Amino acid sequence: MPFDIDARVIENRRLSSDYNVLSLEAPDIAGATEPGQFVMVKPDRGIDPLLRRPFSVFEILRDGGRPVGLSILSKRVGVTTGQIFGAQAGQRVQCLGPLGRAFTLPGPATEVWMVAGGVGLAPFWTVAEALAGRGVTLTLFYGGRGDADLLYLDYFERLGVTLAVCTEDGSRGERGRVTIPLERALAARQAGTDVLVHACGPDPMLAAVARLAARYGCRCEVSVERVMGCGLGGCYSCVVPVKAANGGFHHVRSCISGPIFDAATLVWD
Amino acid sequence: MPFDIDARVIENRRLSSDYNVLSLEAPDIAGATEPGQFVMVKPDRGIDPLLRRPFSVFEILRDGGRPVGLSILSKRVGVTTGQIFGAQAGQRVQCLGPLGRAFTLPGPATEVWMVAGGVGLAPFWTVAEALAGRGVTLTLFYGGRGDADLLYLDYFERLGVTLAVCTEDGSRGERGRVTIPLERALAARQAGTDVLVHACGPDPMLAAVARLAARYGCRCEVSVERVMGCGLGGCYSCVVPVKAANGGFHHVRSCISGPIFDAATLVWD
Amino acid sequence: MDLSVRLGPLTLKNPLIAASGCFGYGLEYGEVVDLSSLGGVCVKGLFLSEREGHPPPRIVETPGGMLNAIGLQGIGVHRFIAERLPELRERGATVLVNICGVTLDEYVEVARVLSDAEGVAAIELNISCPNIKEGGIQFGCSLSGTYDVVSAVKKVTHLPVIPKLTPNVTSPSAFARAAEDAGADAISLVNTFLAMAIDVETRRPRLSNIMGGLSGPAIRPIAVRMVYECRCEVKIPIIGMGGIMDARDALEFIIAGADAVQVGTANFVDPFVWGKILDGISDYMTRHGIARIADLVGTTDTSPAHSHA
Amino acid sequence: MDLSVRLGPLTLKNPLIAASGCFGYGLEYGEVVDLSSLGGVCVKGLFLSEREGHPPPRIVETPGGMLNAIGLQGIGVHRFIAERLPELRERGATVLVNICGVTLDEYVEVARVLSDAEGVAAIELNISCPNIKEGGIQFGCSLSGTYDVVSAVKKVTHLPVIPKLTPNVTSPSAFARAAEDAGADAISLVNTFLAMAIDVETRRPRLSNIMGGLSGPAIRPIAVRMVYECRCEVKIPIIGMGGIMDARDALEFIIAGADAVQVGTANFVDPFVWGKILDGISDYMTRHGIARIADLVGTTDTSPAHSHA
Ligand SMILES: Cc1cc2nc3c(=O)[nH]c(=O)nc-3n(C[C@H](O)[C@H](O)[C@H](O)COP(=O)(O)OP(=O)(O)OC[C@H]3O[C@@H](n4cnc5c(N)ncnc54)[C@H](O)[C@@H]3O)c2cc1C
Ligand SMILES: Cc1cc2nc3c(=O)[nH]c(=O)nc-3n(C[C@H](O)[C@H](O)[C@H](O)COP(=O)(O)OP(=O)(O)OC[C@H]3O[C@@H](n4cnc5c(N)ncnc54)[C@H](O)[C@@H]3O)c2cc1C
Ligand SMILES: Cc1cc2nc3c(=O)[nH]c(=O)nc-3n(C[C@H](O)[C@H](O)[C@H](O)COP(=O)(O)O)c2cc1C
Ligand SMILES: Cc1cc2nc3c(=O)[nH]c(=O)nc-3n(C[C@H](O)[C@H](O)[C@H](O)COP(=O)(O)O)c2cc1C
Ligand code: FES
Ligand code: FES
Repeated sequence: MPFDIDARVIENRRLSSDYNVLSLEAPDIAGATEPGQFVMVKPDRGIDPLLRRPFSVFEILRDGGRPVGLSILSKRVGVTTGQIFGAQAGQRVQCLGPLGRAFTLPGPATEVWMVAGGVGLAPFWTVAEALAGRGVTLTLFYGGRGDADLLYLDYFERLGVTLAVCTEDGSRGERGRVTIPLERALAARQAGTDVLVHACGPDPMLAAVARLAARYGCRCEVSVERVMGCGLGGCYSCVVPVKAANGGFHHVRSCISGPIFDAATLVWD
Repeated sequence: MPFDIDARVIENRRLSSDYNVLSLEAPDIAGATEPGQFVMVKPDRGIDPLLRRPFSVFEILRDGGRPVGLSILSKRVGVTTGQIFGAQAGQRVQCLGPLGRAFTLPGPATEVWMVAGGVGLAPFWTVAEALAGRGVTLTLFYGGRGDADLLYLDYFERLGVTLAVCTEDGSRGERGRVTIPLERALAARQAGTDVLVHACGPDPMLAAVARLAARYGCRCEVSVERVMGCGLGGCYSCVVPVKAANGGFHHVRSCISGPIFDAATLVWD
Repeated sequence: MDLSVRLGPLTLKNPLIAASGCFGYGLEYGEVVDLSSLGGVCVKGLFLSEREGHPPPRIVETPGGMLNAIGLQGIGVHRFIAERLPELRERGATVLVNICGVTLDEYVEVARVLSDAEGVAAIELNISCPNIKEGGIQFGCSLSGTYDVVSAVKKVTHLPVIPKLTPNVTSPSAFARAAEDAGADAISLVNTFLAMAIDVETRRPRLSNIMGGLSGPAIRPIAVRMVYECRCEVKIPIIGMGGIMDARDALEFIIAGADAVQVGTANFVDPFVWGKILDGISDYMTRHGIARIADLVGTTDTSPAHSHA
Repeated sequence: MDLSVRLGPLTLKNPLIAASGCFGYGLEYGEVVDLSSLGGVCVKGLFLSEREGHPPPRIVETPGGMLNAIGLQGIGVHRFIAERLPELRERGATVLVNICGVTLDEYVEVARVLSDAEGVAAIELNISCPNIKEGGIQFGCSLSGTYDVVSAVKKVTHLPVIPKLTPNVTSPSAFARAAEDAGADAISLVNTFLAMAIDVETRRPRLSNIMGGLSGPAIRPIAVRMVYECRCEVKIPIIGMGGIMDARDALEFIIAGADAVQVGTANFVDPFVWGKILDGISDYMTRHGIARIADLVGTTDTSPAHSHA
């Protein structure tokens, strides 16, 4: 059951000229969110822009353990993300959620390898928090254009997450795509180590991760990003093709059947 | 020649829950404005709302004599006036002006009687300032619903303006319409006293003032308020009927042929 | 206060209907809205069989509106009856089924199948989807096509038949008349406006289908005009829609001549909009001393205004 | 960089034209814009004689747009030639004159009068004003009417004749074809969309004329679609318009198929928009290595996109 909260902005942390983290007072949503779920956000009433925009829940904010709010990690690309970047503490932001399916969270017998591209880091803070608590061994493969795109590394380190970081320009960590260390690790994996790969990032990255996971026989879940009109299954804007029994495909709404999908069920072309 | 300034908000003085005075940094406009002229204002970029809105220039703000900005006195009635009410210092407001015709400013041989209804006070601060400097005898007939609608009385008193104040609910000054003290004064006027009446307020008030002025043989200028799309003569939205030679009327654009009109030229029905 | 409205043989408990294609099959919103509190739920357009629709991108936002080219993805009428209708019935929804066809025979067949199902309140004939060539728009853009499909469907069903008209014609009221002459129980209007947006950086259309349908507040003044014109032309009830975002907008359509209204795009912006609109309508009726919402239908006051200089 | 565009026999120094009815007679803007810097100035619609137009309220804002029902107030073609044209000429404006008529003969007569005047670059035939019954819309809503008025006017003038099409028809491209067949040198589209807004508190229409024409960004996606369709149908140049607010919007129309564009409502919002649009177009051409703006016309890329899961 999603809640729609006219949420007060608690804080707007600018991380760079493009990235910010917006903290919203929304206890009901925060209390119900599972890792990987998203919210539909509208910073400005009125029609400019008209529709809400989807954002992964980044952090669950707690006050003495009690969930009081959530944050979103936003990259400025257009109108709404511009408004999110410019938001002021005290302002109100419409926030609907939690929405969609969550990542599967295994027990300690399974290692979880998180693969994030750029702002695709967003869902992994809650994943890491939940699994670190259960004693699951965690690795974060994290790629970005350059140093400035790699955020919150210390947070993950503090949770005991092993980091494999790379940048396309070589300004931090290994130079190149995040799939390079991922493949190396998959190849080096000891027989009998059960690994679940969780990936979030641009489509080409997800396709490559899905391929690698399939090749090395790992389960893999991806968080896909489609233009979403409603987030609740009403508009059919957000579909992805899933494999059909007959060898073809079905269009499935990623807002309610996803955004997290078992990578093996999707059609990657 | 009008200027379009992306004007910084210097200050937002809330006068009540509906009235505020917004000070804008706009030296070019301030330096060129004559009493009675207006500006076209847009507090929010984007399309919500789409069009600018007209406001009389209220004060000219000076720094050691040099014009640095202007203020507008706004009554909250809809979207734009709501944004003006909520504006924050530092914010930008698009401001185009000065626009339209000014009030005639006579020499000391003529008394000027200003008649204001509600927010129709706005153009009279600059009129009073200019004429007090010239030694013109000034009276302000000022009516409102109640006490809370009567603003800035002390400003006018300080300039030596005689005040005749009334409210519909009797909460301040005389009870009733502003035309009551006006008519009394017109009737009591000494022969040979040249009076120019300047009026700004709702249409029924302007019509009544125009009738009185005609009856008592005074020149009268009114500031009319029409919905304005552009303020520059481009759209023909803002017309008023002026008397035509043949006994009929012509539609005349109040943004460029007004907003100040000689009351005798208009068709009042 | 009486919010009920009559659409020919059908009575709705209030004038507020969820618009087709904007509310899934209704059940998606079961957790957010009490479906039985709505005047009606008009479900997503159904053909005889399943369709996958167009590839994404399927929507794009435009000033004050949005384009969509979903391509009528749907589960087909048989699966709808088997998999969705029972729960809709259980939840007390008044179900209007929006139906599509490539041919006149398909419309007739879908209508026949629905007539045998339990829990369908009315059939909305979608002859106005601008996004697919074979989705019935060929009927909706021809007066005789409109007449033919309405009368053919009327022949095979006892259910109220409500053709949904396109705004992409010179005179929607002529189509309203054709529908009325053919025996339609009511008409719905408007469907979306055929439109297009191009990304100037890539020079590619922003929708995979090149063109799509414009909905949302941007179109409201055109839709209100069309409802007003149709109200002058026909006697049958009108379901008005196009850009209704709040109670005031819904009332504007009712005053223009709509007996009931549908809300589409606004539900995407705010899935809790339904209660807000109903409350707003009640407030308005109280303020204006209107006992029955039906008394407000088509009450636009066009007497000349008094004017001042 | 070559910004010039050809509209049949007429060459404009750039594709940016002030839209009729949104720029007065041009001179109103003489202090704000260098009129000679514009591709053209299309002046307010002119009949043979003066008209007072409709009573106020004449405009009302709607979501992302505005309605107007000015009612073609104007000074008539004779006063225009005597009182405005000389100064427009002096200021170096390329003047397009938008003309109206109650009858076919009036169009012909206005065109004839203008043809004898010095300093008129082209005639835009307004057969699409939605706000007055006798303003030529009867020609613009009939294929034969469009054909007849264009050919009649062509016969009496050496000036380029550019009929301005209405969007309030099922298929504007059919009207584009009729215009081309009749010998039109170019077409303009779109005029405004017939629309209506009602104040629910008073139940009165918000315009004195009850209905008015919708312009502004709200209509842009529909207008772009119509330009695109007409580009597929006719060879003559197209002047596209409808909701252009900035350079990107102007480029969208050009890519859709417009040889030149007009800007109306945006001039109300920002009378300094002209320089901004021209600068933005130049920037775009530099960034994309486009030497001649004419090379961009009608270059929408509809090849299938690559898609991922
Ligand atoms: C489930 C989900 C979770 C997401 N989580 C995050 C997150 O945690 N942080 C983050 O920064 N972004 C996230 N995104 C992407 C985010 O929704 C878009 O960046 C945002 O919608 C852009 O809005 P805008 O108004 O700023 O851009 P617009 O002005 O609308 O468009 C700018 C560009 O962004 C693209 N775009 C527009 N809307 C969407 C959309 N709904 N989805 C994808 N692309 C779009 C447009 O095609 C255009 O190229 C997520 C998307 C999804 C579907
Ligand atoms: C020359 C001139 C000078 C003015 N000076 C002042 C001033 O100094 N202070 C002040 O508070 N107001 C002034 N006004 C009125 C002011 O322009 C309107 O109050 C304002 O446009 C309302 O905008 P909105 O977006 O808040 O209201 P909207 O949401 O647009 O509408 C709310 C109500 O206001 C009416 N309205 C809308 N636009 C206008 C308009 N352009 N003119 C008149 N009524 C309108 C509408 O019909 C509606 O009833 C002036 C008007 C003119 C023409
Ligand atoms: C995403 C989307 C899908 C739609 N699908 C359908 C449909 O299947 N059948 C139909 O008749 N109308 C469909 N419509 C049109 C709406 O029912 C409605 O007529 C239109 O959107 C105008 O109303 P609105 O402005 O309130 O959205 C769809 C509209 C949208 C936005
Ligand atoms: C206030 C106003 C007056 C108009 N008058 C005319 C006119 O006289 N003749 C004409 O052909 N079009 C007229 N139009 C239509 C515009 O020229 C243009 O076609 C339309 O507004 C769409 O462009 P826009 O969205 O850029 O405004 C008028 C439009 C407005 C808003
Ligand atoms: S976003 Fe509307 S159905 Fe998925
Ligand atoms: S406001 Fe546009 S002409 Fe006066």
